[in-house]
Amino acid sequence: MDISVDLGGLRLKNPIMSASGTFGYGLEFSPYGDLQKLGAIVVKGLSLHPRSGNPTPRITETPCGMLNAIGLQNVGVEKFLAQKLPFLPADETPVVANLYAQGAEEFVELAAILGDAPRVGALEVNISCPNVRCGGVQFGQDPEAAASVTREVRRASPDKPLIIKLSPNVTDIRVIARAVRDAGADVISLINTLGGMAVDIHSRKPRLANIVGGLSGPAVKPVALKMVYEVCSEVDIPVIGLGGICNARDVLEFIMVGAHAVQVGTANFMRPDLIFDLVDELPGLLAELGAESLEDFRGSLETQ
Amino acid sequence: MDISVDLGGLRLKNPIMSASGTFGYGLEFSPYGDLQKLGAIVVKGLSLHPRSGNPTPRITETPCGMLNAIGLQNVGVEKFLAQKLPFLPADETPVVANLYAQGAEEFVELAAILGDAPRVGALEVNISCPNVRCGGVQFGQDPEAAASVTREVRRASPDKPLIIKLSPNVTDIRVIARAVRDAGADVISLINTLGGMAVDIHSRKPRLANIVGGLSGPAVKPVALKMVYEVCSEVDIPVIGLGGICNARDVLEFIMVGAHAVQVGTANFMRPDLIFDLVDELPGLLAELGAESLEDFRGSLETQ
Amino acid sequence: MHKSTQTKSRSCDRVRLLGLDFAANPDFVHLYLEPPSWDYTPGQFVMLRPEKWGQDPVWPRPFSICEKTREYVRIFMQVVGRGTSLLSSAAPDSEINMWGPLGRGFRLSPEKRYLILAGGMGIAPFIGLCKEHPYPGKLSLIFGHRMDRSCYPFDELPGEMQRQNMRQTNQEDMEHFGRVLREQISRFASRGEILACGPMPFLQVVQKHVLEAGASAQLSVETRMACGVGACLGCVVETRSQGLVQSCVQGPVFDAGELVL
Amino acid sequence: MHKSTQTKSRSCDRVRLLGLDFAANPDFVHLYLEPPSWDYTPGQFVMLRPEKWGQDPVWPRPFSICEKTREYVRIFMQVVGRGTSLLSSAAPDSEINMWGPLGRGFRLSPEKRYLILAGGMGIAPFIGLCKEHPYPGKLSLIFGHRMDRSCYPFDELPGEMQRQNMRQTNQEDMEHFGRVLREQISRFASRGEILACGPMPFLQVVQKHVLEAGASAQLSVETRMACGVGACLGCVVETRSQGLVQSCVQGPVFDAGELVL
Ligand SMILES: Cc1cc2nc3c(=O)[nH]c(=O)nc-3n(C[C@H](O)[C@H](O)[C@H](O)COP(=O)(O)OP(=O)(O)OC[C@H]3O[C@@H](n4cnc5c(N)ncnc54)[C@H](O)[C@@H]3O)c2cc1C
Ligand SMILES: Cc1cc2nc3c(=O)[nH]c(=O)nc-3n(C[C@H](O)[C@H](O)[C@H](O)COP(=O)(O)OP(=O)(O)OC[C@H]3O[C@@H](n4cnc5c(N)ncnc54)[C@H](O)[C@@H]3O)c2cc1C
Ligand SMILES: Cc1cc2nc3c(=O)[nH]c(=O)nc-3n(C[C@H](O)[C@H](O)[C@H](O)COP(=O)(O)O)c2cc1C
Ligand SMILES: Cc1cc2nc3c(=O)[nH]c(=O)nc-3n(C[C@H](O)[C@H](O)[C@H](O)COP(=O)(O)O)c2cc1C
Ligand code: FES
Ligand code: FES
Repeated sequence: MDISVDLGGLRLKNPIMSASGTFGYGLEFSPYGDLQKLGAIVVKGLSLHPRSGNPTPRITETPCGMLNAIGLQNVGVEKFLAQKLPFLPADETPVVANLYAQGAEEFVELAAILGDAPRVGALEVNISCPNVRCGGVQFGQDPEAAASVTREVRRASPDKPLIIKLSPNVTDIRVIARAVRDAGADVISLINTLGGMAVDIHSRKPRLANIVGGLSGPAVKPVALKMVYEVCSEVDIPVIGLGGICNARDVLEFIMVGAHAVQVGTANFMRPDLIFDLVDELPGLLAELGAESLEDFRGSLETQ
Repeated sequence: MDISVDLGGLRLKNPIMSASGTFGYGLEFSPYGDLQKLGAIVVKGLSLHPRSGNPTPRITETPCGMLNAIGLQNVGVEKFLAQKLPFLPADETPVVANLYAQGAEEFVELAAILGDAPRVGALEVNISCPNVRCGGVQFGQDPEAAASVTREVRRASPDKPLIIKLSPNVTDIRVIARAVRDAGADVISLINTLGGMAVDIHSRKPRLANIVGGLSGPAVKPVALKMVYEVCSEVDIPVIGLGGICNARDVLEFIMVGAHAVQVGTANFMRPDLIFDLVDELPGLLAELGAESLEDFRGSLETQ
Repeated sequence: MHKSTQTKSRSCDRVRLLGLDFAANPDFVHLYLEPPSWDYTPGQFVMLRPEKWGQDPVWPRPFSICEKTREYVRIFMQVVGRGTSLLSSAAPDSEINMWGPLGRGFRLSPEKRYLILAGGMGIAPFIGLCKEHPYPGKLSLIFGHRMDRSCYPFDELPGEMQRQNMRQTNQEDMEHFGRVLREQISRFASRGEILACGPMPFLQVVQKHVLEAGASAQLSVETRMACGVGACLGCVVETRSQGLVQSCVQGPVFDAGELVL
Repeated sequence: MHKSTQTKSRSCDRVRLLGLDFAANPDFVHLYLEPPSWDYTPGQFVMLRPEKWGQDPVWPRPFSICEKTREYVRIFMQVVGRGTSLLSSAAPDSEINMWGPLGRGFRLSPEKRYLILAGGMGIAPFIGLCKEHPYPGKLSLIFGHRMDRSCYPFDELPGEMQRQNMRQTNQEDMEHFGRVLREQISRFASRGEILACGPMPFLQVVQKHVLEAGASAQLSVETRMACGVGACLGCVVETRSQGLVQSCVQGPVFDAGELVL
C-alpha cells in the first residue's frame, strides 16, 4: 500500500507527522518507538533566542481536551541545531522546524538560519500561537499580515518547502488560506489551538497563569475537520490537517476531506507510542476501506 | 441566598435559563421537573412561518460534544403563540422567544409580533445560527450587519428586553459585542455553536446531511468561557453565558468571569432533570464558596 | 393484556444495575435494572446514561423496554459501539440514569390476531409483549436474524405462539427471507394486524409488502436520538400527514402507511 | 541496595490490573499491576492511562512507584478527582497503559544514613525504598499525615527502622509538626542526608529548614503533568542553575538547594 506523500517538494514515506510542541525535539519519544517510522518530525517552536515561556500553571485539562499556555519555551535555534538536530534520524524522517517570532524581522532572521541548515527538511511558520502577547496571533488573524510574513520568510528561505500554520480563531479561514497561498506558501497546516480559558471557582483564579490559553485534543476535532475541508476546497496547494487526531480513523477523516498529511498533537500525551501505532495501522485500515493508496482515498468524501 | 438577577429589565429568580433549541418549547420537560423552578425558559428558535428544517441525519455525537444541523425546524410564531405559550408558567418563569429570520425585514416582522405578545418576557435574537444558508451566520460575523439587525429589532419591539445572541465563529468577539451594545441591545448572550464537521470513513459521507453543523456541549466550554470573559470585560450590559454547562460548578465559572445568567443547552440531553437539579444545587455551592449572594460572586475572578 | 395501553407517567430515575446476563455471544447482553414505578406499553423505550460516563459520550442511548416485572426492567442489547460497549461492561450496582417510558408503543387489542415480524435486535420489544399477552395463541412471529439463534431470547417466547426463526447468512438466505415475508404478509393481511421492528432495510421491505397487500401494520423505527423527549429534533422521520415529526414522541411505532422510509 | 540506581530502560506497556486493595478509608487504595521488565529507582514514577478512558480524560496520571516485585508494580493512590476515582473503580483484569520508569529518583548510597520526611501520600515512593534497603537500620522516618494512620501503609515499613508517625488534624498539630521537623532536620544535618516527599507547603517548610541547617537533602515535587516524558513543558519548576526545567525528566527528585519553590 503506497501511503507516501509529496508536500510541496518534501517527500514523506507516510502522512503521519508529529505536531509542534507536543513531541518535544523528537528524542523524548525514542524510548517508545522508532522515530524513523514517522513521516516527519515537527519539533517544538523555535525562536531566535532561548525563551523560558510563561509562568506556571501552563496546562490544564478540559473535557476531551486541554488548554496550554506554554509561551513558546524553547532552547533557541542555535542550541537546537547544535544539540538536538544531530541526534534525529533526519535522512530517514524529515525534520520540520517550527518557527516562532515576535515580528517580521525576527522571522526573517530565523528563516535564514534554518533555511541554510542542512538537516532541516522544511520550515513550518507558526503565525497562530495565541500564547504570546506581541506578534503571534495577530499575524494569523489578519490576511495581509499573514501574507506579508509569508512573503518575507519565502524570500529569506527560497529553497526549503514552506509550510504556513494557520490559526482557527478567525471568521473565515479561507481568506487567510488564500492570502498565504498567494504570498508563496508551498503547504498550509491547520489548525493551531482554539482560544480558550478555564477557571477554578474555589481559588477564584484562572487555571492558567496566563489567564487564557489554547485548546487542543479530541474536543476540537470537529472544528479542525471543517476548517481543513474548507481550506482544501479553496486552495490548490497541499494541506496538512491536525486537531484532535487520536487514531487511524481520525487520520483518514482528515485525508478524506482533502488533507495530504496530518499531524498528531495532544494524543502524544495520551500514550507515547500512539503515534508509532498509527503508522502501523494506516495501511490495513486503508485496505479495509477499499482504497488502493493513500492518494486514492484523499478527498474521497461524497457530498453528492 | 439571593440568586436573583436583573437582565436589562427582565427579572429572574435565579440565573438558570434553558438554551434555545435544546429545551423544545419547555413543555417537553415538564414530566421531569417543575418548570416554575427555572430562571427563564428560552424556547426553540421561532421563524415567521413554520420551517421543516434540514434533511436527516441532523445530529451526530463528537468527543464530549455533538454537532447539529437542525436547520431551525419550528412550528412558526403563530402556532407557538396559540398552542405552546399558553401552557407555559410564564408568570412564574419568564418565557424568552428566540428569533430566527433570513433577513432584516423578516426579523422586524417577527419582533413586532413577539414584542406585542403579552406572555413573552424578552426577545433573544439569533444572529448566529450556522445551519441555514442565507441570513443566519452572516449577521453574527459582521459587526455592521449585527448592529443593523439589532437596531431594526429594537425599533420594532421597543419595550421588551432585547437579548442579542452572538456567534463564536469570529476573529474578535469584542468587536461584535460593542457593535450590538451600541445598537441598542439590552443583554448579550453567547456562545452559539462553533462551526464543525464530522465524516464517516466507511460510507465516505458527512455525518450530517448538511455537511457542516454547529458544535456544542462540554467540548466547547473553554472557548465559551474565554469569549464570555472577554465580552464581560468589554461591555457594560448584562451577559448571559453558555456553552457546555453541565453542573453547578460550570454555572459559577461563567458567573465568576462576569456573566449575569447562564443557559443550559446540550446538557439537557444528558439527563432531562439536570437543569432542575442545577437550580437546587446553586445556593449550596455558593455558600460553600463563601459568597453572600450570586451578585457577590459575579466577576470575582482574580487575575491579580 | 394486564398492562394498560396508556402511559401513566414518566420520570427520570437513577436506578441500580441489578445484573448483566450474556448470551452465547458476549456482544448480546441482557441488562436488568431496578424498576421504577411507571407502567409501559410494549414498543416504548427508555433512555439510559450511566452516571459514570461523565461528559463523554454526551448522549444517552435509547433501548426498547424488553420486559418489565416487579423485580426489574430488562433491556436486551447488542454491543455495536462505544456506548453499548461501556454499558455491557458496567459494574453491577452502578448507577444509571434512566428515563421513560418514552414514545408511543404498539396499539394492541387483546382480541386481535397479530403477525409479528422481528429482524435481529428488533425482537427486543416483543419479548414482554408476547410473554404478557393473555392469549399468546393469537400471536405468530417470524424472526429473521443473522447471528446464531442462541444470541437471541427467541426460546423464551410462549410455546402457544406460532414461532418461526430464519437465519440469514448470505444473499440467498436474504432473498428467501424476503419471499417468505411477502407471502406471509399477503396471507395474513385480511386476518389481523402486523407488528414489525428491525433495521431500516428490513422495515422498508416490510412496508413495501404491507402496502402492496393492503395490510394493516405498525412499524417501529430506529433513528439517532439525543434526548428522547422531543426537544432536540434530531430523530425526525417523514410522515405523510404531518411532515417531519420526532420519532421519540410520535413514534417509534407508526402506522406503516404514515411513514416515508 | 539490590536495585541498580540507574534506569536500564523505559517502555510503554499495556498491563493488566491484577487487583485493588482498599485501606481502611476507601479513598486510599493500592493498585497492583502486571510488572514490565524494567528496573527502577525509588522516587521514579509511572504514567497510567486505562484503555477504557477513551478520549476523556485526555491526560494520563502520574504515580510514584510504590513498590515493584517480580509479581507486581504497586501504586499507592489517594482518590482526589476524576482520574483517581476512575482508577479506583477499574475492573480487575482491565488493561492500563503504563509507561516508565520516569524521571530521576533518589540518589542513594547504601552506606549513608537517611532521614526520610514524608507528608501524607508522600510516603508512597518510600515503601519500596525502605523495604528493599539492605540496612534499614540506617533509615529513619518522620511521617506527617492528616487522615487516620490506618489509611497509609506505614506499618509495613521494616521494624529495624526508626519510625515516627504524627497526625495533624488542626492548626496546633501543624505548628507542632513544623517544630519537630525543624528540630530533627537540624539535629540530623551533619549525620547524613534528608529525603522528602509530600505536598508543596510541606516541601517548602522542609526546604526552609534544610537550607537554614545547611543540611543536604533531596526533595520530590509534584506538578501538573500531561506527558511525563519531557515533551509538553507543562510540568516545569524553577531551578537555580538551569531556570525552568521539566520536573518529569530532571525531577521529580531535586537537590533542595536547586529548587525555587
Ligand atoms: C427507539 C429505539 C429503540 C432501540 N432499542 C434497542 C434495543 O432494544 N436493543 C439494542 O441493542 N439496541 C436498540 N436500539 C439501538 C441502540 O440505541 C443503538 O445501538 C445504540 O445507541 C448504539 O450506541 P453505541 O454508542 O454503542 O454505538 P455508536 O458508537 O453510537 O454507533 C455505532 C454504530 O451504530 C449506529 N447507530 C447508533 N445509534 C443508532 C440508532 N439509534 N439507530 C441505528 N443505528 C445507530 C451508528 O451510526 C454506528 O454505525 C434502539 C434505538 C432506538 C432509537
Ligand atoms: C511525580 C508524581 C508522583 C505522584 N505520585 C502519587 C502517588 O504515588 N500517589 C498518589 O495518590 N498521587 C500521586 N501523585 C498525584 C496524582 O498524580 C494526582 O493526585 C492525580 O493526577 C490526580 O488526578 P485526578 O484526575 O484524580 O484529579 P484531578 O481531577 O485532575 O484534580 C483533582 C485535584 O487535584 C489537583 N491535582 C491534580 N494533579 C495534581 C498534581 N500532579 N499535583 C498536585 N495536585 C494535583 C488538582 O489541581 C485538583 O485540585 C503524583 C504526582 C506526580 C506529579
Ligand atoms: C503543549 C502544547 C504546545 C504547543 N506548542 C506549539 C508550538 O510550539 N508551535 C506550534 O505551531 N504549535 C504548538 N502547539 C499546537 C499543536 O501543534 C497543534 O496545532 C494543536 O495542539 C492542535 O492539535 P492537537 O489537537 O492534535 O493537539 C502546541 C500544542 C500543545 C498542546
Ligand atoms: C440541537 C440544537 C438546536 C439548537 N437550536 C438553536 C436555536 O434554534 N436557536 C439558537 O439560538 N440556538 C440554538 N442552539 C444553540 C444552543 O442554544 C447553544 O447556544 C449551544 O448549543 C451552546 O450551548 P451548549 O454547549 O450548552 O449546548 C441549538 C443547539 C443544539 C444542540
Ligand atoms: S431524540 Fe430528541 S427530539 Fe427525538
Ligand atoms: S509532563 Fe510533559 S514535560 Fe513534563
